[in-house]
Amino acid sequence: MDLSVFLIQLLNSLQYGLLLYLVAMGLTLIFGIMGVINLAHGSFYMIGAYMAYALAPLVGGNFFLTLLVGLVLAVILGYLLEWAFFSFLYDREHLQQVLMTYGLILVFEEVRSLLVGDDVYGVSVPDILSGSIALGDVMTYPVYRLFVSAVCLLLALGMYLVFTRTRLGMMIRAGSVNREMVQSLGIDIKFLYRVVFAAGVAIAAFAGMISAPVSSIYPGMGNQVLIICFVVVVIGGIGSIRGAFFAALLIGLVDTFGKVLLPEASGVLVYVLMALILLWKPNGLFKAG
Amino acid sequence: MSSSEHIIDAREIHAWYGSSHILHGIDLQINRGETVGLLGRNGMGKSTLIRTLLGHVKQRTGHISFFGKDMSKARPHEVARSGVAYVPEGRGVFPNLSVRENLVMAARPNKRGEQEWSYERIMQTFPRLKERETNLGGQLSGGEQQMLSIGRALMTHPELVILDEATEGLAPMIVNEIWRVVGEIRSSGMATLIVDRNYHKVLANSDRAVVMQKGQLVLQGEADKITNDPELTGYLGV
Amino acid sequence: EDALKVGLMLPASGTYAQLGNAIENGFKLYIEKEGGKLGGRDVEYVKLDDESDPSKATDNINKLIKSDKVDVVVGTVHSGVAAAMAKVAKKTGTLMVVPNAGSKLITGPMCAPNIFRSSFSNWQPGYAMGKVAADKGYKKVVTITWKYGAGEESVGGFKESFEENGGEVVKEMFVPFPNVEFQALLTEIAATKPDAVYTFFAGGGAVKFVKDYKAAGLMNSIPLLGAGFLTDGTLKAQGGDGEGLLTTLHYADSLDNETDKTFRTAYNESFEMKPDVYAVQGYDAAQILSIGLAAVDGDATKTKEIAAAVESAEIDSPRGKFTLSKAHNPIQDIYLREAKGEGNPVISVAAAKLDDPAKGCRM
Amino acid sequence: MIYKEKGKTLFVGLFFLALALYPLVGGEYSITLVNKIMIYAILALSLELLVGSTGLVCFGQAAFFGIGAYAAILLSPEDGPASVWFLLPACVVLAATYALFVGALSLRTKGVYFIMVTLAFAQMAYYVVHDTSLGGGSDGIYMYFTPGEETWLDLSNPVILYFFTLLFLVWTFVFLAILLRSHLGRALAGIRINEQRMLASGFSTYPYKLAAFVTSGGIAGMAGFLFAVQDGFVNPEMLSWHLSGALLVMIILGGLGHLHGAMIGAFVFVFLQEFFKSAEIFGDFAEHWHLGLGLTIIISVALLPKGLVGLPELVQKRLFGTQAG
Amino acid sequence: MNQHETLLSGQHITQRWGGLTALDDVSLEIERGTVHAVIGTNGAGKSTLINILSGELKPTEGQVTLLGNDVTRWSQPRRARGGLGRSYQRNTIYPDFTVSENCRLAAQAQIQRPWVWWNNAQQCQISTTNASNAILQAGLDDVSNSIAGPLSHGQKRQLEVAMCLSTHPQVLLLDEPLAGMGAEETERMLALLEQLKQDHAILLVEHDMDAVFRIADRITVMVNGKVIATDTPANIRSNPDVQTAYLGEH
Ligand SMILES: Nc1ncnc2c1ncn2[C@@H]1O[C@H](COP(=O)(O)OP(=O)(O)OP(=O)(O)O)[C@@H](O)[C@H]1O
Ligand SMILES: Nc1ncnc2c1ncn2[C@@H]1O[C@H](COP(=O)(O)OP(=O)(O)OP(=O)(O)O)[C@@H](O)[C@H]1O
Ligand SMILES: [Mg+2]
Ligand SMILES: [Mg+2]
Repeated sequence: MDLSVFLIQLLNSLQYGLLLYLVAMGLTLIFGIMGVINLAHGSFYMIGAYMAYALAPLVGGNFFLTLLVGLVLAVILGYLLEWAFFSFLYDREHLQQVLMTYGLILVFEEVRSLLVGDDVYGVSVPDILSGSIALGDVMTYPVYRLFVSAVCLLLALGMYLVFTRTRLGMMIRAGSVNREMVQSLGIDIKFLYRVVFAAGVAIAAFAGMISAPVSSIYPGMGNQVLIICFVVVVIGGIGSIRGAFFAALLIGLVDTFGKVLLPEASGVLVYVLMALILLWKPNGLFKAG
Repeated sequence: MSSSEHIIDAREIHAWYGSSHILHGIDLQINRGETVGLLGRNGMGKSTLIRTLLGHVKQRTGHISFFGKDMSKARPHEVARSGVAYVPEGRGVFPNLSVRENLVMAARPNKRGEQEWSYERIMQTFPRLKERETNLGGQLSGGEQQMLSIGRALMTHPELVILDEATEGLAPMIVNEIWRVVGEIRSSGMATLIVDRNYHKVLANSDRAVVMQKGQLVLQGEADKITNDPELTGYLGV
Repeated sequence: EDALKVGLMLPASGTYAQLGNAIENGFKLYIEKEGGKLGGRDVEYVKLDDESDPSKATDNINKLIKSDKVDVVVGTVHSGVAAAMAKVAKKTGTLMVVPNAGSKLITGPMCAPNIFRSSFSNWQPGYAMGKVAADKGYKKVVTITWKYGAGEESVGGFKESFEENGGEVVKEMFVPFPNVEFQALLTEIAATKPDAVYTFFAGGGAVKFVKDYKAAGLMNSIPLLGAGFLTDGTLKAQGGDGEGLLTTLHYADSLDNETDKTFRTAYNESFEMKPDVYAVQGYDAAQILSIGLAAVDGDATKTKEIAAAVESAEIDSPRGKFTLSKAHNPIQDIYLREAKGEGNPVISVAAAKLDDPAKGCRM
Repeated sequence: MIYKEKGKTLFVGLFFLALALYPLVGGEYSITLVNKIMIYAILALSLELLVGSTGLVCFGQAAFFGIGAYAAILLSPEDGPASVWFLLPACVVLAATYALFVGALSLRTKGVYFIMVTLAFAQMAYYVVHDTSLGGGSDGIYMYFTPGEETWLDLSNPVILYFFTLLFLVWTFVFLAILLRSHLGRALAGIRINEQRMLASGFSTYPYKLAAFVTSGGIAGMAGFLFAVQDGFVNPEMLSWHLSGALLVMIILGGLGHLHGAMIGAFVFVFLQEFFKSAEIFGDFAEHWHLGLGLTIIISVALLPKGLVGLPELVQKRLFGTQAG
Repeated sequence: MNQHETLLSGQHITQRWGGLTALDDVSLEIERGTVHAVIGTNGAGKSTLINILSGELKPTEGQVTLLGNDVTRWSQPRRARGGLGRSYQRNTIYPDFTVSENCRLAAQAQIQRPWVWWNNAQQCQISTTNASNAILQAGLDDVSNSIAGPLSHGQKRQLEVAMCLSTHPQVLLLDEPLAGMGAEETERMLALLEQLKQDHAILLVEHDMDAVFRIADRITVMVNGKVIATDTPANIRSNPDVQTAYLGEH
């Protein structure tokens, strides 16, 4: 592998890692911080992608407007979901959430099938971002992918700051360990968590929308990203936003170079990586914080 | 039904944990600026009473009003917002937040917008915390956690502080310090409800005391009267 | 006489739901054309969602055969599920038609007198494309596909004929199924600079691969060849990126034979959409059954006679006429097509009357 | 308390009796279906030992199941039936061996990390059978002859296989029930609730957990053997996380911490699937059977905090009431 | 039996966490027949010391000797089986079990036979007897069949000690056993300690000075990870350093 190819592969892994982080970010909130084992995360991602497809004609095909409308809808969806399905689960055995979110996956898939059908769809890249830049004489790189990476970086940074620097972040983290005490301090934990949940859903759906143009939209797409998102959150160390970020980049790296250098084992590499990391550091790469 | 002189006016409080009936019709009033001691042996329902008043115990009946407002159905954060701070038994420090974060996360000025208990003042009051400022709550020793919990309560600038076994596990000097702080709180006009196993100290530092037995109030009155009540030692098992 | 029960074991949920739907439509279209009868008996359907889950396949087909007591099973899309079905059908002797799954197992080691395939074998389009690629003068080709049976068999077919005709497959790349992150391998392709790339992807993966290939700027420098599923039912979602792609398949748009024309109009009328290759496969599945059952007056248990009738018949499919091999796989023309708009019009016949090697079939 | 215990024993006894009598009334297909459910029930019991009793949430149980099943096929000769007496123990031992390996490593981690490490090892096993020629690749492999064919224990006969499976289901249940009352079982329960305290009391908890893990893996391997024998066909999806997840769903649905909960969960889960899939009841809407299943699961979480085993208690409460509140 | 043999000793124990030295070269010996109290400011490192002695923590430096064996490398359970029992500052009971089962399970640690999977553990003679003795000693006999979770705080503290006793330890490390107990329970606990010390060695970490001075035979005072004095109660009480650092105007 000569240097220029190596550099391009590095770029590929970075970009893939960032995309992974974007998708896993909502899970970091709902699972990593709220402690809700959310199997339906992939469904939120799927819902986002289908919204990018289905909303576009309704808002006149403007991609950015679609994003905005979709985001608002996702927040509402998340808010309602938390109210209807999760608000009474916090006091219960954690595994009950597994059951609940499993049920939700099934429902979401069918509702999607009833509303939009089972076809494969594509969403086109918005015009201003549709160009490509040449990487040497080897290949070109779509501007849109760079745009997605930039959005990921911004979101990651924003979320990190909110969590570590603001009182809101502190309250959320506090709520994840002792709900009663948080209430005793005058904080409406129910509302707080509803908002966090809604934010998690919105971020997942946003990830689905923004990555729709570079991926395709197909039934079952949500379940495919689910496990890898869990891997990201867990390798990084549960509750750690920074950890999830580096974990995503690491997976991007291993996956990308694995496919090229060790093609026979590329499917299993991510899991080997996870097993090794957790055996070495049983609490993930970064502790909470 | 209640004058707004009362911070808490609770009547006919019953509470249950599952199927066990813990509180059997309790009437309790706390006036503004008043310090009340709550005494009783282990398991008599002191903590349960507090948690019921604060709305943490869901299975409850009776009337509870705070500051003259009926809050029988209020949720815990509404009670807290109305001006009540709680230092629970077992401290309730957030282990995943730093000392600093534990203190500032819920800090708010009092109803008049003043902040008497600033972060700096807490640090002065508990110098030990100053040294451990950036440590996580979970890394603190038991006593350090207790200080943190009290500091955190004070920073919400309540009208009433409820201290449930606030001196448990503290070194004698710190205990003295805590009692000094209680005195300070008392003189600043905040009301306090104190549960502590050292009943001498409680009585010495309260205006009034109530004694619980098996979920009922069996004795109440001025602190010095109670101190001399012959039945007291019987109720406390000493 | 009571009705003939046909078990339709097709995917109704998951990735392949759309395919299952098309197959069912095609099948029913033919039966309706025949007045709702097969071999003189009224047809009654029993439907079952196979979920494309092989671990449930045995239970599902058992349910059809033993509980619902179907006379015939039709299914399915997923190769693993179809293989499990074939295993049971072979054991119980139930008449079965496979309307899609191209696994070599079905007309190979698991072949049986009572099992037929109305579609293709994975090997066939690949083999046809190998010759095309060699004829175009490509010397070095890279292949890329999912690491699973269908992909490997397709690539295997391509490699076989491409190398027979003097080319060389310089690199075989695999992506774990159903992973759709291709960027690393596209870079590797760009660095290898082959004369062309042969690929097998379907559904969501096909859409994503074509889009990524185009975005990586490779579409103009390195021609992309593929098995037909790359551009069948996916062109719209690819949003124009698939324009001009060359693929091989046993069906194409604008075939212009009479059967195809009537089939297309009828399909359009009944279902208000354009038929695709899966619909054709469903249609022909019904046709095969019709021929076989006509010879035995609808007695589906007489599998020997049915087999004899089908083997000697020429099936008048929308794809053109074809016959069935000894192993019961279609001996058919494989077309070279070029993607235009949302269709795949035919350019030429890439391989005429191509038979599958049917390795391992002892019948 | 005692009344409750007796009710439970009675229920389980009647349940097994019903299963034993079922072949008298059930048709051929429904016998094979019930047989398959019993296999899942065995598998659910094996997982219950880990999750409900020891507090180890294993997200890779399908791997042991799959290894048992693959072993059954790979170890069967192509030219004649294998001996049950050789094949079954071999499958159990192989699955247990893999469990020993996985457990030895993954038990170093805790909580969610443990969940994910077990998933990782299961995925490794999955990719080995999926991506190598060892197990026939993605399309799977099949068995040429059913073990025991032409002996008195002819497992290709559905009724014999049914009773064979039932025997193992009863055995697994009784074995686990006894085990959970024993020193080992109590120690596992202690570990579930408070491992730190167990260590301080003098229990080296690691070997205990490992023992539970290996036992569970072995039982899952046994279920795998039964599955392979029944279907004669296995494929990599048997090892996928979807199955591991579904198993978790079964035992949670049934009610964690109760052996009979795991069994009820398995039966109800499969029954619900069949019910919502049934075209006779739902007509064309049966295609959207996931919807019904999903909604039922959601409703049951909402109404049954303790799973299905909590149902009688809940009904009792509703009917007779307990206290004001 | 030598009345004053040393059962447990720690030598030169140091524990650092990053920049913080929680224990700085601490040595102490605990003898049979004595209650050895460790007192000290909050955060002085008392619980850390217990954690190290009991094997829950590996010290940065230092050695631990139990009944004449160097146990520095022994795991916590091994030390526990070797005769070391501890209680925690925070409750670590099994809330779902009854009080007696809590203790029985702890007692079971001494006779582990995990491979005997067919016997009902609750009918195990030895562990039930040990457990009921411990329950009696700790004064929990009237609640022995109640579920432990809903007990009051004080009762849970008693249970914590009872569980420790159930394992039949020779050395007891008690981390604030009196915390949260009422006057009556405190009396009972002190009487219990008095009785236990006949044939046990007890290390008692406690902030209740009245109790400590009543019962302790030796007292070690720690401040910020260092031992500032080890002596008899009378001498400690009059030690000016201890007065200023810990006791205040007690
Ligand atoms: N979560 C609970 N569930 C059931 N019962 C409980 C629960 N918490 C407390 N109890 C019961 O309620 C009664 C009163 O307990 P409470 O904690 O209020 O007592 P207390 O007076 O605060 O005692 P202490 O001085 O030990 O803290 C006790 O008998 C206890 O067993
Ligand atoms: N895991 C840890 N990481 C960092 N610092 C720690 C950790 N555990 C304890 N410490 C610190 O070590 C010091 C000693 O703690 P320890 O719990 O031993 O105190 P203690 O003497 O038991 O106090 P108390 O009487 O309040 O219980 C404290 O300052 C504490 O903050
Ligand atoms: Mg209390
Ligand atoms: Mg301590």
